[in-house]
Amino acid sequence: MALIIDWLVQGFQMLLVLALCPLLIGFVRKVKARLLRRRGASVLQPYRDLRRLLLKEVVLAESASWLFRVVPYLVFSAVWVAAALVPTFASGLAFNWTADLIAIVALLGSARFFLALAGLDVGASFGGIGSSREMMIASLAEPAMLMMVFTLSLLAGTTQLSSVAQYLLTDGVGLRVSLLLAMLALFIVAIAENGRIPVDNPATHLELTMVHEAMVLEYSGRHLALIELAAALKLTLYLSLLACVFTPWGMAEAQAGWSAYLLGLLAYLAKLAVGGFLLAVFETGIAKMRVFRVDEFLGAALMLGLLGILLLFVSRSL
Amino acid sequence: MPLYWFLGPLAGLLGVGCYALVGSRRPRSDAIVYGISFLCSVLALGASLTHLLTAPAASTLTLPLGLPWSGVHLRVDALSAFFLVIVNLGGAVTSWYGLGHGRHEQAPERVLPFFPAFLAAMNLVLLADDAFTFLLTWEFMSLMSWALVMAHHRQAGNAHAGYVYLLMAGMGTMALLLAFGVLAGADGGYHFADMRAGLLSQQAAALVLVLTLVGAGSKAGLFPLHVWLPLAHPAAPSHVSALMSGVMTKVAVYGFMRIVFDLLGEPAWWWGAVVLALGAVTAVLGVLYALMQHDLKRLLAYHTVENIGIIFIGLGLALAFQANYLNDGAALALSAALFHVFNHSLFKSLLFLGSGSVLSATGERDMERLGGLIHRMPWTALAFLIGSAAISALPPLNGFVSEWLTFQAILISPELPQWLLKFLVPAVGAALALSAALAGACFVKAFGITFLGRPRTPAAAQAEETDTRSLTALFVLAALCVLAGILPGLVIDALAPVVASLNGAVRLAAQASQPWLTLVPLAEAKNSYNGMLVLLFIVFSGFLSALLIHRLASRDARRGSAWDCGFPDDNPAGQYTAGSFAQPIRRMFGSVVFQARERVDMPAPGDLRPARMTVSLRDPAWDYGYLPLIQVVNTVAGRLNHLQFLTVRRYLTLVFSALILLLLGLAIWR
Amino acid sequence: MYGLVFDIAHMLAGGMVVVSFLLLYQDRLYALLNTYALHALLLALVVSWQAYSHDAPHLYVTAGIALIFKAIIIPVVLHRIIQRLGIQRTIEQVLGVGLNMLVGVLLVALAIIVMLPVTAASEALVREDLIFALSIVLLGLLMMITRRNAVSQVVGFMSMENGLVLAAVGASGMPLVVEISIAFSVLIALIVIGIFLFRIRERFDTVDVQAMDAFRGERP
Amino acid sequence: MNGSTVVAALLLIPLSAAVLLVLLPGYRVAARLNVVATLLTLLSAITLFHVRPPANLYLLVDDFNIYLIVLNTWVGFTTSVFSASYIGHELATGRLTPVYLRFYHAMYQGLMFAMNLALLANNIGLLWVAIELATLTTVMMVGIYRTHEALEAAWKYFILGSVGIALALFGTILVYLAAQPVVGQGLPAMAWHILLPQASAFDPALLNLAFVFLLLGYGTKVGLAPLHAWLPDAHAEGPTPISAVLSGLLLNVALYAVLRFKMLMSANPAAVAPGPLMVSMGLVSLVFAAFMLYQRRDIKRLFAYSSIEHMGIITFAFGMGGPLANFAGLLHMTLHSLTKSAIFFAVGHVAQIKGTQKISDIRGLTVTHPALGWGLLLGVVAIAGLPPMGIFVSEFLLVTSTFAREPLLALPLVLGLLLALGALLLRVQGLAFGEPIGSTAPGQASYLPLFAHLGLVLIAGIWLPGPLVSWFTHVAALLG
Repeated sequence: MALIIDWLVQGFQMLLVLALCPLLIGFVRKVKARLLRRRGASVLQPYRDLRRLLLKEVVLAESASWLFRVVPYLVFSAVWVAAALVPTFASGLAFNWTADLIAIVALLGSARFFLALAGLDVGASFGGIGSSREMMIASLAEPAMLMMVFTLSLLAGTTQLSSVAQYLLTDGVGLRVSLLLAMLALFIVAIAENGRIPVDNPATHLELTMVHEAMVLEYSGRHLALIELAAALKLTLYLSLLACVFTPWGMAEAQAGWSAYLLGLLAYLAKLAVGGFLLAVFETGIAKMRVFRVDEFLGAALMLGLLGILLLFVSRSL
Repeated sequence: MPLYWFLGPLAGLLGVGCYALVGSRRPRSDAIVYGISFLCSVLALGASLTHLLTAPAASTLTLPLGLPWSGVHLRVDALSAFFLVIVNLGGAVTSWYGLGHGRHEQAPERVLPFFPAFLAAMNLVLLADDAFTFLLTWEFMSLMSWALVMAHHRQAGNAHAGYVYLLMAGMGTMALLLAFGVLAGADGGYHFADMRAGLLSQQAAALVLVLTLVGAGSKAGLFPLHVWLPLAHPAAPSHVSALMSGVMTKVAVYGFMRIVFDLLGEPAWWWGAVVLALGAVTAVLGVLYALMQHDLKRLLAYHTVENIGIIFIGLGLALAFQANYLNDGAALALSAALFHVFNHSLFKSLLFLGSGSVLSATGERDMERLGGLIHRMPWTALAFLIGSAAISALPPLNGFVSEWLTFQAILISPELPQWLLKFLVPAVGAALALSAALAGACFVKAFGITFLGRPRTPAAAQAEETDTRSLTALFVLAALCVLAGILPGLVIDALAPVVASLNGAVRLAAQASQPWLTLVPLAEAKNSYNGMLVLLFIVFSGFLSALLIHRLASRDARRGSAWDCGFPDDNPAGQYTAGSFAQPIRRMFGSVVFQARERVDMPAPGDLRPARMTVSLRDPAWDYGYLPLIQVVNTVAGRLNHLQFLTVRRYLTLVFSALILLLLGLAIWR
Repeated sequence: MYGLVFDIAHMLAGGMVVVSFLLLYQDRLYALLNTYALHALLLALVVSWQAYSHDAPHLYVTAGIALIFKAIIIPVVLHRIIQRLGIQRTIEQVLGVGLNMLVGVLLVALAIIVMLPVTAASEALVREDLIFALSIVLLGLLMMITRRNAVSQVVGFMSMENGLVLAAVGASGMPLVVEISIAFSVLIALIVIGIFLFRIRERFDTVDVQAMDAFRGERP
Repeated sequence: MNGSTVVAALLLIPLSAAVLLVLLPGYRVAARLNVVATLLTLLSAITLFHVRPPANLYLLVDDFNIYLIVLNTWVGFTTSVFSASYIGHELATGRLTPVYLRFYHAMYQGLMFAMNLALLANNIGLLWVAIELATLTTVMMVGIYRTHEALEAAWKYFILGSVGIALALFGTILVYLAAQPVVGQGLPAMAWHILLPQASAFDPALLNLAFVFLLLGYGTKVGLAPLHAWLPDAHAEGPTPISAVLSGLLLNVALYAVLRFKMLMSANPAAVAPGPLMVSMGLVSLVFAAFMLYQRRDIKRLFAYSSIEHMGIITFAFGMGGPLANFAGLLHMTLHSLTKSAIFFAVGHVAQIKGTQKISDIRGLTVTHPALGWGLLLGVVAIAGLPPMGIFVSEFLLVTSTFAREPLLALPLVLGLLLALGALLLRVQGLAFGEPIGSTAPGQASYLPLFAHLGLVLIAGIWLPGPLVSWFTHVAALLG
């Protein structure tokens, strides 16, 4: 029975993030529009967009190969699997043990790897720009993310996300500089990885600075829909991760019962909303930076992560 | 007894090498040579696998050859059996590949005699149980591979490559000679058993470590001793490159492990720090070098440097743990290193073989002149893609598992008491993470520019898919990459005897009994990974989404010209190139590490010259290490050379001075 | 009687050293050759005296070689070669005469310092002979390296060789001295012929060794 | 056949052949006679293994020299075979006239005689005379082409060699003086087999002085830096068979003389150890020659410098002493003479085919002349101390044992070895590989001597025959 509940919870979480992610995007857009004193589209607009894209036919470039057609599915499923491993409203997921934080980072890396390849596949210049810059950003963002992972796992003694969350929830770690630094690092990485301002601008095309949108420029129809969905999933994943690790309050423990689950769900939704709101505020308040400033931005994240680890040693040995 | 199982294949390899000395110009001689090499490798592979899996006691054999008073000692134990598996697996696959690929060889008489001899030499290094045999075969291995590097001696640069290679190999051998000198003592206890039994002072042991790092490290490609590697590996015929990069560097790792972990006794804690630091520097610089390359095979060769760095990070961790009697941690680190050894031999061989197919199909190694090969060579592309993903440490493939294990070993570093290590290990972790991320970029570039996009030259446009034998070899390796990635527990269990033999009988817990074949190196609460489930999930959700979308939404597709924001450009030169792909990273890292300078030559309006951008890179290892050294040698040689042009009178003066000096010495000495 | 034997041997051997200095001093070739003849004559006397005093008749052969071959034939032949080559006026010291002498004195001192302690067990005559012989050898070498002219170098070598014969004779009872001196004479004869040959073939404009070395087989 | 006949044969065959060859016109017959004579000498040398004559006051066959005699006659034989296929070309190109060829063959046998005598001599005076004779014969052969360069090389060799010989004589006299109070006057005081057992009673101070002179004197013949100056030119300008014999044999014979005296020194505990002297001279020669290799433009001079380098190594090994290092030294001595003569064989053919000795004018040999190119390459691989060739064995023993005993001495040793490796490789790669230039005419010469030598060196790298090993170990013990 417990097993079945665990499986159910796991399945529900997977579907939940899938269902919620366009909403999150819509929410962020709405908030941004409001902050700019526009009315903005409905928060449900992303769902409509997805539906429209899914029903359209695909136009493939003549030079596109089989890889180009496979990549959207690959990217989507890799991100989805990664997202499924991040606890949202309840910890102790059924398949938690299949992959830990490092594996989640690497799964996202897989998605990016293939997306970048797809960007090169058609042989048009914009795809190349996108891929090249995406990999440049990733080459700094990924280590920074891993540094954050190191801080957490050195603190909690595990790289298992549920256990980390559990540890932070129960053991009363208290406020730690290292954690703060790790959170900053993760935030910066999240901005970069999701192509948000100031690293990238998800709302524009045809800017010399664009990264993610350039990479997927040749996609259309259902392929584009999958990629957009994967992007939305990724944003949700990062926000969930931030929520799960740094604000684990309200998260249900394994087999905690329906009320706890419900409470956890509400808490999770609230956290996502707050996160989305803050993201929108941050994006509105800041200007897009030049591409070759990005390395400084991300390098800072890497250094913050490393500093977090070192400070951890100091505070531990005191 | 099982040693005899190796002697047969070895004799076969050497015999067929001798046959090729005289018969390599005959028709079908390549089939004979590669066929017999393949058979011998498979036999030896079987023998070594059996030894590794059944883990019997070490078996020894002494042949009345070599040094007269000791003879040639051979021995196979868990460590050598593991590396024998790698060597013979590589040997079997490359021989099979050679069966197909060998037809393209223009100078078979320069390849066929040395190829089996090279395989035999690598086997012999692993079997050697005394210093003499070890070094004899070690240097013989260098010599044979040098001969293979020189096979295409008329191509520009290959002579330089061969020269640098053999010289560095000679230097490495000298360092090992000195190391064995210390281990053997003045009375010449060259047998490894004597060395194991001998006790060395701290200083002597440290000396051995440093010398071994130089000796084995130069062969493996540790920074800054790697300079020969990116020159020599690409110069050889591709299947030999695969052997050199995928297998011979592992033999070097074996040499390091044999001496440092087996013969040298208990390590001091700072050994780990030295090895770790070297490994980290090597890993990061190796991948940065690789990113700057346009030559596909050279890129792969530089990437070997990176992977060697990763392996040495694992070994350094193991040393640090062992020095502090944390043998569980050491077991983890050792397993990670050995796993990576195995992985790298798989995917690097795969990639080099793939590049060989590209080379023989197009005649090009320069990525800027390739492109679009996925259309003409879909199978090669698929295998190369799997290799690229594996080497970029993407789950669920094998490269990720060994990196994951290394990370796990890094994460238990707080148990280390020394402060230097406490601080060093996370920094090494950052370096490892950085190099992993850069590796991803590097292989997006390698695969993307070579196989994707549109062909940049007619040669690339008219490439033909390679032959089936070569493809089989590629897919065997690709399949092994996938298998090792989804069933890592089995590999870890196979490695366990090796780890136990080097680590005071401490090994990782048996993995095969874990539910769902999950990899749980320490405890489930700490960390676990299941590549098989990850693969299943991805495949499942991928198929599910595809199915749903095709059923419920649209499944129409139409071909049209590329959108490219409305300005499609038919000229394939307008695509992103290898150089432009690497430009952001070059700007980020290259300007510091390689003093990268971009120079744009923009003609004035009205001038019809094409605009050009040139990039200049400086190699710090050459600039600060080797070039000054060469300068010194040349200067001294030039100065001394005046002595060739003296008059007889001045020569007599030399004799006279020597005489007076000695007489004075004698007078004073008394 | 012993005193007289010793004194005469001492005088003669010491005389050879003095003549060696004279050789060093000479800067004209003819004078050099004459001095060398004197050197060889003294050697012949030393050897004869040794043969007589030690009752070793075979040494007379050596003495004869020294007298006839070295003191007469060689100087005459070299004389003629010099004449042919027209280099009799050549003055070719590398060091100044004074400096040369000073170095020579130092070499003799070195010979004494080196030889005296090691021969403590031998009889006085042997000790002296050896010291003188070593001095002569060293002075001969010095001469070879301070002269630029091949003929004077050869003379230096020959004086050196005289010193060696002196040592061999002085080492009482040493067998094969005759054979050795014959072998040496052959060597010298060949050297002299060599100079002659080179000239006759007109391979070299001068026998100055420096000019010979114009050959730079290795220069690009 | 008893031992004395054999010894007599060893000396008389070359001597009478020399006389005969002076008289014999027609170079083909002469060349064959030359081969036959050296073969007979070789055969009689081999019979020495079975019948060993007792030592008399002039001649001696003992454990130390027997193998060197066999080696000497063997290389003498192979070189004569090589010479037979080599020298006709010189006649054809007019570098040699028939008269000089007669002279050449006679001198060849004269040299064989002198070297055999030097090795067999039981008398330090006789040894000296024999080495002087060897010097004279080689001087003449070096100058045989009578070019400007050859004559200068001969002259240089002559003067430096004579000075060396003179110094050696002084040392010989001193040794006699040291022995005379103990052994008594006369021949016994010059005989090895009498000197050696009583060496401990000799005056050590006198021995020390004697050794200085002997080392410098015979060291000049060995070619140790800074006494080496004659060697490169003599090798480069003479006929190649002579270069082979010079490098392969004469240097060994001179070194043999030094070693004999070293045995005396080692037998006397009060004497200054000869080791440091030999070690330092060896190292200086090694490192110096290694640097000199880099700027060489003449192929024969290149390998001549390599001979200096190897003589340095061998001298260093004997200077280190001890069973391992002495063993290494003896092995190295043997293998170096085999390898270096093989290299000169190859070089001789190359120079004939290409008509030049300039390294930059020879390229791509493995393409145009596979046997020759690979043979030369193999020879250089061997001489550079790379396995599986035999010199690796001696270098292995030497480097490891030295580093274990005297780490600081091993560093210059290793440095020198590496420098030499670098230089030799640089040159041989250019010679053997690349786009061929120059004549591609097939070589007509016999490659048998070349590959016979290389085969022996290869075998030695993998397996050393028992008798040889026991000889080496025995002599190594004698050398102290």
